[in-house]
Amino acid sequence: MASRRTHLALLGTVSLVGVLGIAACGGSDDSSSTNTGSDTTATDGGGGDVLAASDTGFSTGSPKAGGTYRIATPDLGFTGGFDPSAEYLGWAWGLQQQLLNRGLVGYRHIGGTAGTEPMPDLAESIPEPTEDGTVWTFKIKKGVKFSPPLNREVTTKDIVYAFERMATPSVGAQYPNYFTMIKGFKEMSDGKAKTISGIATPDDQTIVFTLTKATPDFPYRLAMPASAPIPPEVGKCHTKAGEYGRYQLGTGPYMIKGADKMNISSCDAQKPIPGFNPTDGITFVRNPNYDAATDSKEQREALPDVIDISVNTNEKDVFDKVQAGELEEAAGLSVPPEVARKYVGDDTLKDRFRSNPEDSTNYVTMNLAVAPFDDIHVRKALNYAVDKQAMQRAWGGKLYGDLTGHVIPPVLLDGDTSIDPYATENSAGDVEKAKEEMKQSAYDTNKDGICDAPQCKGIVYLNRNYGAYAKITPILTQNAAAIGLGLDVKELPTGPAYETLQTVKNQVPIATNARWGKDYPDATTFAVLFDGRNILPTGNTNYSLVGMTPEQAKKLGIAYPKTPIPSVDADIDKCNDTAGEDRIQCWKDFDTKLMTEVVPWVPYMNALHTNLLGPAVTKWEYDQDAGESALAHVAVDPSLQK
Amino acid sequence: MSTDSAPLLEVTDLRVHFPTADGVVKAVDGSTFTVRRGETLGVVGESGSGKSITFLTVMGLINRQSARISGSVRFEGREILDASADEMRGIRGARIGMIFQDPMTSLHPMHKVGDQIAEVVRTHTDKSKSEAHRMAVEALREVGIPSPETRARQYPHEFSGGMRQRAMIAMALVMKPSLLIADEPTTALDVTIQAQILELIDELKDQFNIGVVLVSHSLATIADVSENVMVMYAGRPAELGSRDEVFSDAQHPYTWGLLESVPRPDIRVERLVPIDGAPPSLITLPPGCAFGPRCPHARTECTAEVPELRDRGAGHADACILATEEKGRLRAARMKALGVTT
Amino acid sequence: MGFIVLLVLVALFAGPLASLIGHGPNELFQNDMLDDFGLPKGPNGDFLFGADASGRDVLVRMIYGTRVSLKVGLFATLVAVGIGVVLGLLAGYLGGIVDTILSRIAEIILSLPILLFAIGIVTACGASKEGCARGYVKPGVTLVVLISAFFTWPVMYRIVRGVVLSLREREFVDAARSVGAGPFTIMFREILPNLISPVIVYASLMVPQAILFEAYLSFLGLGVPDSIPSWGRMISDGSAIYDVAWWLIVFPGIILLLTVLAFNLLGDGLRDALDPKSDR
Amino acid sequence: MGRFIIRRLIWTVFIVLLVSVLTFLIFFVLPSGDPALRFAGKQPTAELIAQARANLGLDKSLPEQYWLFLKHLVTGDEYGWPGLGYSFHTRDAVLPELINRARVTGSIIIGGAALWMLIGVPVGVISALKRRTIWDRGLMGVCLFFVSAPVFWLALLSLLIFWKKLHWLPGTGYVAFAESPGQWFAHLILPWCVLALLYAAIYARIVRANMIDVVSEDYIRTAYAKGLSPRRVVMHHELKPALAPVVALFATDLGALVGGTIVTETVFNMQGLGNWLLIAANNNDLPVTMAVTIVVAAAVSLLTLVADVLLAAIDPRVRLQ
Repeated sequence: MASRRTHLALLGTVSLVGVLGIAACGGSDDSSSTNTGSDTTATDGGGGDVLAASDTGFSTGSPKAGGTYRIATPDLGFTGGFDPSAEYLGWAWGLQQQLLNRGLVGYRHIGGTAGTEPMPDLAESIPEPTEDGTVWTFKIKKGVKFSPPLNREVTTKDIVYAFERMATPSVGAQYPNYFTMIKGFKEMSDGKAKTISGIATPDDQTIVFTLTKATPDFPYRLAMPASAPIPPEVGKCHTKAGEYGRYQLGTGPYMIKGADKMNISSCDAQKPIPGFNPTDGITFVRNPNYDAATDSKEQREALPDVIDISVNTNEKDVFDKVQAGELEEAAGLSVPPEVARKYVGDDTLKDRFRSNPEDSTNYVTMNLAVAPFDDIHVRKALNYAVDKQAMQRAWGGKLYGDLTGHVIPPVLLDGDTSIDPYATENSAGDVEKAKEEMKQSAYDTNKDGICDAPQCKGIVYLNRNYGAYAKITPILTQNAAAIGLGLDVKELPTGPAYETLQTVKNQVPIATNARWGKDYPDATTFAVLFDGRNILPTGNTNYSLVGMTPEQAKKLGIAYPKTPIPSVDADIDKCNDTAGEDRIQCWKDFDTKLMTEVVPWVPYMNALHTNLLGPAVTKWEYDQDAGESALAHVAVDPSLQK
Repeated sequence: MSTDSAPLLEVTDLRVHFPTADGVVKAVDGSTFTVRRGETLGVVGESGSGKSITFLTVMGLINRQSARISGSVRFEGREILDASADEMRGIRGARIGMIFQDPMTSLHPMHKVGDQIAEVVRTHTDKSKSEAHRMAVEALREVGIPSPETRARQYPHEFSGGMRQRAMIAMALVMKPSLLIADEPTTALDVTIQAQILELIDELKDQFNIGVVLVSHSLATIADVSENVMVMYAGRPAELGSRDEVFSDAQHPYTWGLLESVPRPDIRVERLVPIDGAPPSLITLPPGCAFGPRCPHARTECTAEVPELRDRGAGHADACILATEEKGRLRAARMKALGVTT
Repeated sequence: MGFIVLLVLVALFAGPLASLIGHGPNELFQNDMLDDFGLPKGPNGDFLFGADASGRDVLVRMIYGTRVSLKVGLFATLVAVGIGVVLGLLAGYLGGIVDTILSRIAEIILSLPILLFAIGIVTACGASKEGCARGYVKPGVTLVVLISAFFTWPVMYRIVRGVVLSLREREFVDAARSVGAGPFTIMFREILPNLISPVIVYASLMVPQAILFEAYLSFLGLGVPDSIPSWGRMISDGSAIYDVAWWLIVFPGIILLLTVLAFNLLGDGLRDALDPKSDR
Repeated sequence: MGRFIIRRLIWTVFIVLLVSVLTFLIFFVLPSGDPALRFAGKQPTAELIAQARANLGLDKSLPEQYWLFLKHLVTGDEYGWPGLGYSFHTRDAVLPELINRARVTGSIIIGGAALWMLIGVPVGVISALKRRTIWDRGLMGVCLFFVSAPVFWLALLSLLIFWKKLHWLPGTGYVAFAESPGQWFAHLILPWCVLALLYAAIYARIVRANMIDVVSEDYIRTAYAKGLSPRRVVMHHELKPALAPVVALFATDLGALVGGTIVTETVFNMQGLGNWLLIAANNNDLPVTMAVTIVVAAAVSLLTLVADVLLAAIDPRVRLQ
């Protein structure tokens, strides 16, 4: 379900292609007073050293510590009530990792490649695994304390408790699947054990993980907030799904406002921390127990005294306030194109509009089990017919996305953008090529390139009903009509649209309401979308039903098409078992095969994340990991605030 | 029966014309009559004959912007047709009281009966609230309402129809006016109540020595309580005279028609005859005598000009051009045809 | 009145009008009428009322929007009047338990939060092509018509019931009854003709309400699909960028206003003409 | 009177229950309206979905869920009384938020209502008194305009003019009175005006029509025959019967508006009940949907009751049956 959120965690290397695409507005060589890039000199503020901005960051004047950094979002949108054990919203991860709680592993929280390199955070270092990669032994730093009212030092027991929470079903953890390779994890979550046998704590500073199989990317997984320490004395009081979100105590530079006043003498005495109200917003204040000496400035500068996030459902209002200096930033919102146009066209403002790769793919998904998309030629024809340039424009133009012709974002394929089997001039679609393809389809009975069978009419097309999505609707409808596909538009709000698409019984033939990002710096996080074994009756994310067998169809209560549905399960397994350079190549071949032999999608764009910085922002970074602003590296000048 | 020699109300050649998009409506077109203290003038006519308009004009309740009014209305010796709005307000309710046809709708439904009566006192005098209330209660007592203190505190919907008309009369007379205009006061009431109300009006007339105008569409209603009778047709008096004269020696064919269409205790009639046809449009009156088209005795002279009201002596006047002897003959023939025995 | 005739003509000849202008209602002029940011361009010689956020001709879509507004206005009213009159007749004439039940139902419907239930029903019926109620109710204009009618028939019902209650005691009904006419004959042959003028008066006032209701639903994204131009939806789409594209809200808003105004005037006029009690 | 009120209160409870049942049913016939999916993560497994469903209490049968809802409503829950549970969407307790948002909606409605009565009633009275004059025609023309203008369009247009072009107003959104009375007012003035203009126009038309009916009543003729001044006749005899039905209508409209400000709140970015309902409906947020629906239904029913009682208090003819 999280795929509807555009700001998803991303690990791994990042292509600079997208970044270069916005060089015109993020350049460091312009005449304004703003400095970006590595030539910016750090200035001494009241709060000490301030790092220079990264290549994708922004800094101006002399960034100083202090002040309140104000953010508005239309909806906190937490999927797990902000409980670190359950929460699966990328932006929430950013808040957890950068502000609230330190895990064993962390990131620099900057844009580009450097932003997705794992670094030790609570751990003294990232160790090499032993025993064929199955045993990982971490030592944690001394002197790291939980915020008030707890005030005690963190021990490895707190990390063990965090894992035990994930293995407790009532907590409602949303990604325990990343840790099921820890020995004994499954036993505990199945209720067969009270503890996880594969985690040991020889002393308060040491923790040893024993895995059932080699997992080279284990450090990445440990960067996910659910694995960060949780104090059992508070956490054990809150094992209902999402509940702990309003009681959480951590080790980061900030705490939720009012956390220090919580009475933790007993479970009953605990009341929700007042600074967090899921409907109104959340306010972070400095954690007095945070010792910057145990942390690195590279990871967290923590400049503002207060970070205030409020809920404001009116997008227009939010951006008006950002422009006016009443807010520093918007979160969970793309900058409206009319605002971008104004900023990009103004030399004094253009640096305050930021556009960075989000590393996700926007696509049209087609259902391989429903006519006429059960015919590969129809699917190929649509790939030719779609005007991707128009779709890009619907999102706001070049500053909002890079056009693409395949499934996996180039960044995961070593920056390869060569896979484009249905290339057309200017990516504007080519009706003639589309007709050529359509002629080969059984649904074009008179072979004139126009789909003319009865199944070509009244095809239900699902989309969201607002914003850029709504603008995609007429484009796809018109493009499809050019080759005889009559789309019957069904527009729904975000939630119901997703739930409709994810319920297999609905057999949605074609949809553009979904996007996909990934949690993992590996193409496997995209491959799951095409794994026939992942098909579920509800909550299904293999929207195209790639690899569905007749048996599965019967169990799901849907008809299996006459032409067998191709499967890529074997290809996925093969790539997952491959390592190193060959692995990338394997995924490239997988992507090519998907696009030429399966054709489940019309992929059209890799989105760019846009941010608008208010006039009081003096320093800002993009967090490649969270795909959002890096609050660990922002600064504000209160004298410029309104 | 005491009769002042000076007329209380003297209306001469009153005309009330309403200009409308379709033409001028001649609602009253030459009305002339007098009312004296201690006397009741019964005014009879079909609806649209101008009887109500005549007395609304006397009350000054006709909007002068929408009507053209001419003639003379002298009340207590003063010309009031050209009186100012303030003067007229001083006369209405204080010197002339008026009651209306439907007591169910004539009282304000949301104010207490006593308050509505006291309001008249408060409007015309400087009397205190309690004094006004006391007078209202007294007025209710005078019109024969039992336990008037309680009744004064009730709302009109808690009153029966007859009680409401009594309350209306109390309201009209609380200031002891010299003239009471009763516009069809019994039409909306039960027959038994009708007689009580008429009797009450008659009694109060004697008690306070006031002049009364009793407007009705039925001769029978006014027969017992009127000293004088005026029959109106199409905005003009058709016949005017003492009750006895009009009833026993009617001169106008229209009056004959009215007499023949109602049962009367003093004459035994074998059958009642309705008057044929309908009243004329007040915009395009027929030429000459307005009753002509409906009159069985009409002749070509009748259409020549509008007949004047001619006095036959003893205050008995009529507006029919036929000779008196001929009318006597026609009347006798009609009575015979009806099988009337006097 | 002349304006309504004009609207009807525009609705009937939307196709020829559009081809006269040379733009289809769903034709996209992305390259001509959208800038690099995908923002629409304003009125010019070719696009008199400018383009919308998808690069479509606002004028042509307004012309086609006439159809939705008139359809909804007309059919929603007809359905509501049909239900209201029949049930009002039954309740008013038969009285007793029938009256009690129907009046209670009307009261309940009138006390429901309309928009909330509209949202619920639209979402429920709009999710699949089959619609709801075994496929009889399909999303789109039909659904809007039915929802509007469902929430407005009680108004007509109350009016008809009131009139019938007073007519029931009248002489001509007694007369019909005395010659042995059955209740349904009396209801539909004797009483119904007397209802015509109040029904026409109130029905004419329901038309603009239905048109506005469609606009409200469409404004909230719950009306007709995007491919069917609707004024409310056009304004809704324009509301995201009204500060840089004023023509998106101004022109459809004016036509919507004028249409509702025209029907309100018609309704007022009919009331003045048919209802002897009214007097302007 | 007492018996009437009790009977009507019972009817209110019945209506609220009925509305809650209908809402409940509509929610569950919503296609794939399974909020559990949202809590099951990005790559849900069947177990995760089942767990989320159990956490939200959605694994129980429909009648059982409804029964639990009723039970909590009556007996209260961990968030206080009445027990309205927590939002499926935000996991926040519904009750405190309901109160917050009721404050916003209340601010809009009460201010708007005061304004529309202040405008609508005098305009209607003046129009009726100056009947057939240029004043009457002018005012009624303006009223017809506002009756015909869609609220959302007026709202957008007013924002465009007074905010974007003239910069007279600080923009949209709600500022709590406690935070800044000045800002509270500045942010509410446009919503008030937009809401008030529509209703003022409706009310002016109704008041005018009522006045005209009343003026031709017999008891007004009686009043003049009593020698009262025109001023006293208008103030003391005409206004009361003309306004009595308006007062009743006013109470009913207030109730309906509790759920009827969705459009106003949306355009003006007010975090009120209507706005909340829209968000909740779009997110399959059952507890919030139920809470708002119940509040709205109760408000409508109760204010209709208030209207009846008021009418009975003003008009002695009306008896409460």
